[in-house]
Amino acid sequence: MIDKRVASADAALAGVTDAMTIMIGGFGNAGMPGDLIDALIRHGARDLTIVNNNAGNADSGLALLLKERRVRKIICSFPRQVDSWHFDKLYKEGAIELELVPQGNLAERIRAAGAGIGGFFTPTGYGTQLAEGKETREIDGRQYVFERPIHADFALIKALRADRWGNLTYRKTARNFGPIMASAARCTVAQVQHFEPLGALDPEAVVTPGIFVNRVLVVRSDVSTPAQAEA
Amino acid sequence: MIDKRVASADAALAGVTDAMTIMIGGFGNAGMPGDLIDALIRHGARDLTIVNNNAGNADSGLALLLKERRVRKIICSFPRQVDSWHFDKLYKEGAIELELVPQGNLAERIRAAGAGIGGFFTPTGYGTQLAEGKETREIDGRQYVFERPIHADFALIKALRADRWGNLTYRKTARNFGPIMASAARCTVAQVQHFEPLGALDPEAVVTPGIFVNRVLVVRSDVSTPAQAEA
Amino acid sequence: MSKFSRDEMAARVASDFPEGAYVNLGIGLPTLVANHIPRDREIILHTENGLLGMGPAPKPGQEDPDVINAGKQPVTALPGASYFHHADSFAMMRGGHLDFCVLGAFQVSAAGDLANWHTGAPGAIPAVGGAMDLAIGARNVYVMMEHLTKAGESKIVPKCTYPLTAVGCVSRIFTDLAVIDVTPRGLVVVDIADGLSFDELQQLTGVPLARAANLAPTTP
Amino acid sequence: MSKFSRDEMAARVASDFPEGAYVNLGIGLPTLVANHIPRDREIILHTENGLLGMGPAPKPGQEDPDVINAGKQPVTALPGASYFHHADSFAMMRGGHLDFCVLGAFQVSAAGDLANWHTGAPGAIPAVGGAMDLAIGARNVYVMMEHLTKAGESKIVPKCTYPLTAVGCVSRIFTDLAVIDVTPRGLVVVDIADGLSFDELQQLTGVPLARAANLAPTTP
Repeated sequence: MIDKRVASADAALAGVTDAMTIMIGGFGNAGMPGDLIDALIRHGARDLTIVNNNAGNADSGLALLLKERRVRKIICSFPRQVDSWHFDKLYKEGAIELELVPQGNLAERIRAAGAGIGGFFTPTGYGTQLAEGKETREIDGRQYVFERPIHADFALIKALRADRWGNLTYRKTARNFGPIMASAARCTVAQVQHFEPLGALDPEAVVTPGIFVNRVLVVRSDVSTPAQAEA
Repeated sequence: MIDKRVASADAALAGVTDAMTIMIGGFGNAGMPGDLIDALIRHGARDLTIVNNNAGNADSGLALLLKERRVRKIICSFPRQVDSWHFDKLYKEGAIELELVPQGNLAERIRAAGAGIGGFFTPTGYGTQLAEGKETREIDGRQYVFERPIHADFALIKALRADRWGNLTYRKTARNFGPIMASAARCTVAQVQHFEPLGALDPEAVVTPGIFVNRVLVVRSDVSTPAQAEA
Repeated sequence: MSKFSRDEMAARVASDFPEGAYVNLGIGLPTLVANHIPRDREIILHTENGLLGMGPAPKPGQEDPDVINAGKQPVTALPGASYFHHADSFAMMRGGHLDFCVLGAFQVSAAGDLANWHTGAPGAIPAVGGAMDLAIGARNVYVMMEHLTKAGESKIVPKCTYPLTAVGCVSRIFTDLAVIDVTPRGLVVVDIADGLSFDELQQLTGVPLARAANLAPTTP
Repeated sequence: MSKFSRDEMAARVASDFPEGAYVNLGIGLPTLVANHIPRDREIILHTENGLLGMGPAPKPGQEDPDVINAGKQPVTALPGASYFHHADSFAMMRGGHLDFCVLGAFQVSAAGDLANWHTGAPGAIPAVGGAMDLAIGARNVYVMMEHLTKAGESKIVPKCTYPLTAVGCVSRIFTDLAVIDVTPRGLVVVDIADGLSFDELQQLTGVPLARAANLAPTTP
């Protein structure tokens, strides 16, 4: 019987090795898979390439992974925040590589990887620093930039509910990068708050079909989403 | 107050003119917007380019539009069926142009139009007749074909429920091309079975946000989906 | 001369939105616009982190950490709202489905080029977020900004000296001194602060301006 | 010599699927495979018109016109199923997320080229559907077909003469006479019908074959 649950956050990361590309879901704290990031810090893998919208906040999660100097390169749209001091320090030291990608191109490149698209022409970024050195093309009178897919070895995401096939639903704007990252990685691990019997999720409302999910970690006491805020 | 409902199928097609490109949802009969197609037949527009997965079945809907010789060109993946006799006849007479597109490229080209993508490289069709004359490119050791978006003037689709903002949910595999066609047309008209008060649709389960829908036609007695089959 | 206040600028922007418009309000000054949408008009707000039908800030104590806007501030969802993932959200933007976006700016050029994401200062950490996607995506790109820098220089310039966000994307500029359309024939002033003359405005602005036909005569 | 029956072919295909495999069964002969999935294994079936977790045909009278497969036949949805739109469904295929697809064929070449969509006959109306997407998308592309045409010619050919569906995509061929792997070193026979010798199989096949190390010795 298929059951994608894993026993622990550490077991969820089996197979992670140095120098891998790892996608981490979330937009700020919404949708950030805190337990899986903590496990990644414990795991010890280094020389990682991380794909996330941001570059860590304050002194937890992704920011700590950066602080531990385990990240060689970060691919993101918005690293600079009031509380991104760990990234800021590494960046100013030249101790981390930054690939800055407009947020929509970041999302579309991740989606392209999951959808088997070899590359695409986007109008976003044309004529800007972020398109320097990239192929451009005029199509029907509009200028576009060629962008490539971003594949990952692992995707670590957070969802609200899962069943044993790995079908997922999300919670409000915490959905953000989860569904597309799930499709773009060789191994996708979802941290969820609720585990449901097979058939309990409405097939019309499943957001990420289980085909995109390899492992499910059930984390009932998720502090980042207070119980009273659940819907 | 926003209310995207229209009073009749004929009103739903206001603005349709000759020589337009019109997307019609459905995979066979599932998701086919029968009332809107009938209105298009009554409307009289001709020289149309139709985008649909098929090329009409038996003696109703799209098949009748073809029979009336109102379609100059059809863009589809699977025209030949046991009951596609109206298309077959026109095709053999040379009275209709066929652009045959692999089904996944058809879907992705429609999605690209809705997403503002200028074109993309797909592995599907490489090395086949259907890629003849098209640009190809090797990317990371794999061969791809360049495909362009398909935009439409109108999209006629069928959904299950709508609210006055035009938010839509679909019914089972009748979802098929509806959501992507809704995004790819200048004017999208959805034929639905149920009209719901604003807020009645679960925001987590809305499949097509109202931003993609211009007009809603409520058709309560939809014979193609018997009441006992509703979920 | 009486400059437009920030609230007056926001109200002027909001008055441009027709009933049923889909609008994205950028971070900073543009968020003020939400407070000025006419009560008799239904305007649907988009936030690029995956929500259409965004409502106002929640009451204190009612914040939900999973309902935030692009600035990561707590917001609410109205009846009729929908949630979607990032690729779908940016497809809405890039695909031209938003009627308006309102953005802040460092500079706008006479051709409508926008610079609003990066000062380009040595050592500054760049961050772009969704600015470039909004700038190329919305049908009407509105800019809200002070007319002049703190040093008194025009932020409307012949050519942007800051790094570009997008080329030729701005349709209308709302400043504390004027409302200016970007047109194929150049910049056209459609409104002007009370007590400021067209000539005075022109003197403060680094680019030639034209008068709109319906521009009210102002005190000299 | 006792040829593999259609059910035997289907059972042989199904026995290759490990627990938890995601599988798409093409129109025609491959649909038989669904009847032969071992009861102790959970296999999840995909149909490209937007359903993952497809179940068997409904009982007569229970058909739902909105629950159909790619061949437009009525099917059912199992507990755990999900529905999605066409772009998402073909992203699953193109993106390499399906473990197996099983397709019929007119011809397969020694290099694994597949021809299964069009005879190319003058006047024939072409129709491709999802065949090309399945052929390039699944991690393992299985072909089920008769070994020979009605005229007795090998359907395994040096080079396809029918229009191609995809280049070098086939991983394993199941015929009524043998099971053959497509490998970088050529075609390798892994199973053979009872009473048919390897040499006889080779004589019937238009392409050089090799024996797999574990190929059971057969009666001469």
